[in-house]
Amino acid sequence: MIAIQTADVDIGALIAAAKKQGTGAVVVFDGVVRDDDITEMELEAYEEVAVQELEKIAGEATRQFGLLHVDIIHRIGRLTVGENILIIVVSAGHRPEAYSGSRYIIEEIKRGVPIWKKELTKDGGRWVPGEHGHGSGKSR
Amino acid sequence: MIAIQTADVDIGALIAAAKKQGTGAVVVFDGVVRDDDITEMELEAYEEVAVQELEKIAGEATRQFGLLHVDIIHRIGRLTVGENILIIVVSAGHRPEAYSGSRYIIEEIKRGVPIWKKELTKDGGRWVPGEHGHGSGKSR
Amino acid sequence: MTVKIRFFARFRELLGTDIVTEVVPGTMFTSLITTTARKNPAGYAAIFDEKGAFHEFVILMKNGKRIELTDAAKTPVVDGDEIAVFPPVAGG
Amino acid sequence: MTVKIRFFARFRELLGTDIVTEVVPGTMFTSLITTTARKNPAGYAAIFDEKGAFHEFVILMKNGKRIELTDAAKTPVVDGDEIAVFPPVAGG
Repeated sequence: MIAIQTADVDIGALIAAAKKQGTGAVVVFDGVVRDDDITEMELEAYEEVAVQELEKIAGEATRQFGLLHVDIIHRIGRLTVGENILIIVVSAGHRPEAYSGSRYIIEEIKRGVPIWKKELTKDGGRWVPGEHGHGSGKSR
Repeated sequence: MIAIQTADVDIGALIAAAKKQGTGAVVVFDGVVRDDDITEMELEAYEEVAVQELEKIAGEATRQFGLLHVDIIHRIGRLTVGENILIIVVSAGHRPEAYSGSRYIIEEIKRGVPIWKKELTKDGGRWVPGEHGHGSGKSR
Repeated sequence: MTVKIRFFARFRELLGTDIVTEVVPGTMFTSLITTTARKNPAGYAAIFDEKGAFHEFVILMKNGKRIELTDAAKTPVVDGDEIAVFPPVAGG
Repeated sequence: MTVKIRFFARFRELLGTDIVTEVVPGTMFTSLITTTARKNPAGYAAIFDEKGAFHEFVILMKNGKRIELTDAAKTPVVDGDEIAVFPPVAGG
């Protein structure tokens, strides 16, 4: 399941569904709204392009690390501290592939998927600067 | 929660509980009984020592990677294909620490915690050889 | 002919989004965005520098495909194009 | 005086476990395990080589603390000790 959505997901159910034949390891990454003196976070995406990019990243991770299953759910809209922002679930035969595949996916998302975050504070808000000066996967 | 037990756990509930103040990333490792032509797997532990070792590993991971929360649940007894063997849940402020802390914990468990696995097959069974020729953390 | 301009994040806050606009054939990418951004000085300054060139961090897309900043001045827009203009991404 | 011997995994299958045994004061670690393992040739062969030395992969513990194989012949057991003997670990 690759999705950009406002709704949260049931991570336990995703893990159960990720246990395809041959699975020996499942790795979950759950990115959470951190309490950096903010009240809430507002997330925005260029949805059609973002979903395409996530699908491309999932496909590349599957090929490169021999993953058996990949879920990427990136939430948008308004989220409070502690809420899930991004959930990545991968399964593989063995742990090195599962860890590496999961890490590859999050780094690629940070690098090139058109999603933006605004931290809302008591005084207003600030857009979170990207970790990469440029950032849309199309020019890779 | 550090435990050696026969019962399974609710990973979703562990993730929710791992979101301590300051958490920006949760990483879950779920080791699963793989379908290597086996019927079931039988796990055995030197329980008192294994729990001590897991606690030591959790403490060391917390210090080394600044983790905010660590759960390690290692199951024993008889498990079927697809069942959870080992669940590691860690939280941290940022993803590099969460991934590295999680990986450190699994590698240390493989290296030195007195737990053994026997794969039960149609023809009998075979003890799974350890990944490390020696293996109990005490001599580190 | 009409094209749609989508700004995101900070650019959207300053300039709005999903702006459907009439353009004459032969209009280039850069000039379309320049004209549109001029409606709000802060929006213009967010995207262009004092010489009128794109800030190097600005990302442009045409129908979901990246357009290099250096190509934008000589890339024409055509009827039905969806143009996207946004700051560096920060997902995850 | 009594001590308890715990074998694990393959060693347990061959020799049993939680073996509470009477020992005379001054009994060394190695001789206690040797005597106990002799009850089953396959169990003995799993732990000791043909010269009667521990296989290098064998792990020994006394009250939850690792004992080096090279120290075991000169380490006495005392009343109430829990001795553990096991093959390489394979958890996770």
